[in-house]
Amino acid sequence: MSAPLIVFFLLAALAVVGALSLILQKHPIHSALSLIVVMVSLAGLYLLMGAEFVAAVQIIVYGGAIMVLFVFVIMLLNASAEEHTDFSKLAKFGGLPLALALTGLLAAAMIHNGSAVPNNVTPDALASTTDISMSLFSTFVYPFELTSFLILVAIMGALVLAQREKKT
Amino acid sequence: MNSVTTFLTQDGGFWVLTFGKIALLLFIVLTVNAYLTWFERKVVALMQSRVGPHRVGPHGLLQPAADGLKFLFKEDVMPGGVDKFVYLLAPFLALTLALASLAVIPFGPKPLPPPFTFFGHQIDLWITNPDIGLLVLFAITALGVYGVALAGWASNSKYPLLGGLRSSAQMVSYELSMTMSVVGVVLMANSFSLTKIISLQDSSKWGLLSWNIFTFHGGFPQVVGFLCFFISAIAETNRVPFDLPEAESELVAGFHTEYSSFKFAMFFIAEYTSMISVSSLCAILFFGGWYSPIPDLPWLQFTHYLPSLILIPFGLWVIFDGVRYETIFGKVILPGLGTAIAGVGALLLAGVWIAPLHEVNEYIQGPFWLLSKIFFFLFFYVWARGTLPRFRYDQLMHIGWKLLLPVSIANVIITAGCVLRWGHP
Amino acid sequence: MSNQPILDHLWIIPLLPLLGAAVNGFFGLKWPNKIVNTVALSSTGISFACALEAVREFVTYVAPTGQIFRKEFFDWIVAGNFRAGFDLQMDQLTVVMVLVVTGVGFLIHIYSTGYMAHEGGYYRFFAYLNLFMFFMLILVLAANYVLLFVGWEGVGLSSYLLIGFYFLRKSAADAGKKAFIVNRIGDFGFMLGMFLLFRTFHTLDFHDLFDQITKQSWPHEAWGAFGMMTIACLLLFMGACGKSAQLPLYVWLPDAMEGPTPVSALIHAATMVTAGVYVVARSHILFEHSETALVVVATIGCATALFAATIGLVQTDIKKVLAYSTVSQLGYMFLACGVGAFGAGIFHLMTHAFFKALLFLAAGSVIHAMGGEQDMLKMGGLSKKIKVTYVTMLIATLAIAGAPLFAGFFSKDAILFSAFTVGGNGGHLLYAVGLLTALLTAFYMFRLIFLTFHGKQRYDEHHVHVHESPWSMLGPLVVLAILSIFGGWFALPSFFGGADYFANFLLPVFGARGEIEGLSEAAAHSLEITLAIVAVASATVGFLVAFWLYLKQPGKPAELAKSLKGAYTTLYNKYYVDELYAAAIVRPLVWLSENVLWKVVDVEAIDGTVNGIAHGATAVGDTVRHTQSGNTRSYAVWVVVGALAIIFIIFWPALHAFVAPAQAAVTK
Amino acid sequence: MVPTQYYLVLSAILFGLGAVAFVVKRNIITIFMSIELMLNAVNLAFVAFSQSMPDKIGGHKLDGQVFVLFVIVVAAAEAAVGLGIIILTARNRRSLNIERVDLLKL
Repeated sequence: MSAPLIVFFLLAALAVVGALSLILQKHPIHSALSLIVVMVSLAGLYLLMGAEFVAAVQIIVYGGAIMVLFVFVIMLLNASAEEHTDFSKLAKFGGLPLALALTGLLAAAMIHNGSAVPNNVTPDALASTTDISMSLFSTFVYPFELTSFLILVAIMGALVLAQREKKT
Repeated sequence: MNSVTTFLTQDGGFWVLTFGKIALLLFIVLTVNAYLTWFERKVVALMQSRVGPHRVGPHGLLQPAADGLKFLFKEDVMPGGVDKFVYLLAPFLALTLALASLAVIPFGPKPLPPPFTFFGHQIDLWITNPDIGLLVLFAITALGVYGVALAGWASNSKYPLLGGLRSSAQMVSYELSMTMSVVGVVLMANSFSLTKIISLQDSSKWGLLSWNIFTFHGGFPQVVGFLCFFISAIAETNRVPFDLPEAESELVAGFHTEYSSFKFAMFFIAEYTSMISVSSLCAILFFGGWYSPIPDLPWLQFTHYLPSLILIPFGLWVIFDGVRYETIFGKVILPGLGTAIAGVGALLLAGVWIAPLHEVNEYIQGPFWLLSKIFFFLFFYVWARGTLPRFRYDQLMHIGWKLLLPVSIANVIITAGCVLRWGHP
Repeated sequence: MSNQPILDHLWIIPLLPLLGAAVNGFFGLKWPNKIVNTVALSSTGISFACALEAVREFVTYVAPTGQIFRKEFFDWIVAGNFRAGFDLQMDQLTVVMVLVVTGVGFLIHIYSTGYMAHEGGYYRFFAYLNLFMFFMLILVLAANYVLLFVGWEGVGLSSYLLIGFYFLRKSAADAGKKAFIVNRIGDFGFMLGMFLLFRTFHTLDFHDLFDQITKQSWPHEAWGAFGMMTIACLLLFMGACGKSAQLPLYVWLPDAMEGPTPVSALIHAATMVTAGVYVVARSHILFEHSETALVVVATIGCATALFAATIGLVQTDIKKVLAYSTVSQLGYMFLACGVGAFGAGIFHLMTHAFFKALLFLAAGSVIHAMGGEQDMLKMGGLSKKIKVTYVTMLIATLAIAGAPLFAGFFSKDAILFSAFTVGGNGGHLLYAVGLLTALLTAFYMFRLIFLTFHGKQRYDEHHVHVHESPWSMLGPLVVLAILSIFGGWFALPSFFGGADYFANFLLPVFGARGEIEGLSEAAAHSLEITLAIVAVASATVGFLVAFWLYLKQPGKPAELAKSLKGAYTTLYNKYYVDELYAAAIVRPLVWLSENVLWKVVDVEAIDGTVNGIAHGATAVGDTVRHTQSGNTRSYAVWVVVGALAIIFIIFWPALHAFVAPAQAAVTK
Repeated sequence: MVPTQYYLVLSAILFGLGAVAFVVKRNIITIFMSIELMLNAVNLAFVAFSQSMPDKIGGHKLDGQVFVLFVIVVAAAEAAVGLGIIILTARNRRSLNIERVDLLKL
């Protein structure tokens, strides 16, 4: 059991635990915190794989922006622990087993077929930020521009949604 | 092999060394924090023509210690109906992240010279130096929001909640302009590695003209970038004039209203630590890090003895100031301390004739300059606090979104153009 | 190829009018007449100029090589080995047609600006007119039958639109429908003809098709008196009959006079109706290879000529007269084609385009002067009032009547000559009928002139104050008048034993006509002259009769009508053809569609099916609706189910292989 | 060093847990978070693949990581709009329970 493997299992366990507690926690804030844990451990995994840039971005954007937004909204709405309703029979009886089946199925498929994926030729070498930016601005420049446009639209949409309707 | 796996393949010696370094740094930083409070109070007092702390110890030098003790022994009140876990988590988060940001800051160029090694590991003047140091810093800063926000929420009280809301909004918005404003530097250095960024500002030929803030070499002077960065950094650290999260007049004490004793102290330390890291970041990114402002020309060699020229008079002053006291301070401690300081200065000065001492003197140049720059910016912080009034919240948001962000983006564009034209070889 | 810019971009010529149509049609509504004029006129005028330039280039660079210009611009339909491209071609025949279409079209556009000035739907009119130009040009420029058919249908459409221009008037709308339907019958035949050709020769491209035929490399079933070839030709000719108003499909043309007069001039006299002749001439190679077809064409043409002429004798509506004369002139052209004198046919087509357009425009001017009055019996003595119109119309009449040295004279003479020289009793019979028709033509045309312009005026001064038309209308009249005088002089030299320029010009297309058997060159020449004299004589007779009847004894015609009432009424009611058709075809169709198609097929079958489906859908929806609980979580579950299904499908074999060892372990 | 397969399995599990949360949770915000969780799982798979796929010149095929960046950006935009919507819903319906927001039917 080599050191990276140990670290992997630690982080993986952390992530899974975080995901579980996201489900099990009753209060949205706790769920948010556990999700942050998942994200941070994923960032750790990226580092372990050598995707340093992605790891940093994961923390900065997901951890530092998106989840902050979530926490912010939770605070703003002063959300309390969720009430336990079951209006939908289907969701009550079918939901959990089906979703678990999905999980199992996916995992099984991955376990069985995952070995088919080639392990990398240069063992966990660094994915240099330069190369990423190169392909981002050459091969994927149009998607990149599109995403910028998407963000613009999203900002405007958020503004429109968030403003209180005029009292006139 | 990427950085993580390199870490993992290190032997025990490395770990011991690293943890040793961490402990040392922690000790230093905490002490500095403590005396930063003293310094701040003194300076502000000076500006407001007061005396400031002067009871506890000479010039109130023991005041920090007293405060520390007070924090320790105060009753630890936990308000009712709070979310315990989060309530406890918040200060830890804040402090941890603040301290963690120091881990990637390089304090000197060269590792300790050969005799000083640790089980064959050379001893660098930094804890770690990843290629994406800057990104790591920003990542940590980004997470720093949670400390404040969660504290505000967990206190289950309206003032903290409002404070938390404000500060999280403020931090998130200023993080943007902060990040944008350093992109110029990154472009010029073509790297996220702090050491790389510093080493490209080598001032041995042109002096301070080769610092990022002034240089035209392979880029564009980052004056605008620096201003944006510093302003948003102040806002990011919730300091005056952007200290709305803890605006006494409106929110009592903001997000840490409900925190008492040591948990409060944690926030306090976190704030001052982040001040330090921000100041060192300013020094590193824009002011040539550990490079002296003076070109390294033969007839300017004497500037290498600046440290001793500062230390000796300071030591003498301590002695003469100390002997005034009737207490044990006057008798023993202060004179001794002064002699020690002066002696160190003298030894360094002796390097002119004694080779090894000269080596030492050369070696401390880097740290000396870096630390003095950091000190300058810390002083700037205090200065700002002493002079500026607090912004209104809407003004704050306007500055962040409508002034700093566009300006820093413009800076990025211009710098990118210059780099493209005269870019790095 | 840089020395023939327009020819390389032949598409410009049809495209311009289309642009004009689009612009006017889409934006014209709000625009003042001036702008609409500018657009319409400039588009047509420029395209006319382009046509001239193209013709110049063609004559200078292409014609000498004996080739035809042909260019494929883009593929339109490509299916298997069938290709119908947007291919345009230009040969001598096209040259004539293009010049006639654009030239006359341009003149009539100018005329219309004056004539339609006070009508509503001004922009609409010009949009339609330009649209027509576009399709007509496509028709004459097309290099294969399919594209030609596009133009063919297109002109039909625009003619329908223009006939029904005053769609508020029921008669106009009906006339439009009638024209459309009758044309459809013809087009049906035309399409069948195309399909037959394609089935037989596996191509509809003029060049390839005619190539095969001239090389005699065609399948055996095409041979014979009633082989593929003949049938195909007859079917094509059926289309031609529809378009060019020949027996028995001529009925729509007279009614088409409901449209504005410029339309009658452009579409129903000069250009569109001659499309049939053009098609026959274009596919002359087919016809030349099938005697039967030729005979049919000749007979029908001849019959139509006489038939329409007789009807024209007694009509009183000025435009109706012209319409019937158009029909009969078209008959002439087909007669020419039928006797294999395609050149002559096209020649007559051209001259006819000139003077018939002139006649219509002049008539229009008259109507304009009379303030919308069309009945000749309510006119008379106008010659003083509207001189220019009178003179031009007189010229046109002379031309059509075949007065010597006028355009019509040469063409008609050429046709009669070739009809005569085709030999055999058939030939002489055709000739005789043609001659008679010429006489009748002269008669009714002069009848028209006298009734309209001479004698004492039979209208009320106080209601209608006659006035000459504006120059925007008279200008075209004059130009056309000049053309109808000199337009025929291409053939002048041949009349004096020289070379027939026109025939020679068309020679590469139609090839030399076979030597007339048993006749030397000189003999043929003298014969031609004699025939010409005879023709002129007959025309003179017609003129004199008209003169005597309508100027000397104005009372006579009425008595005559009384004396031979049967004949008169028959003619006046156009042989009751419309009534016949109505009884024989229209009513049964209506009955069928009402009682069978509508009440049974439509209501029972189709509606039943549709409603049934609708009811079914409703029923299903009612049951399924309950899954739409509006509860997002249940939707989420549905999503999960979908994901499960997909993964199952994708990874099934993998899963199987995955669970197999586990089962083995369990069983062990 | 860690086989790629492990990462894939982990991402599968995380994705599945995200789906579970999506179905089980009733608080709109939490459901939204579970979506983010699924996105993260996918990102993990992306990075794992990109780090294990060799390209022509010995390095990695970085497309996967670029995709991750895109996913993150889209997630950010989505969060901005989605949370706006959530705020509105909470304002109008006085509840964050998704089962009380059931206008999504005939």
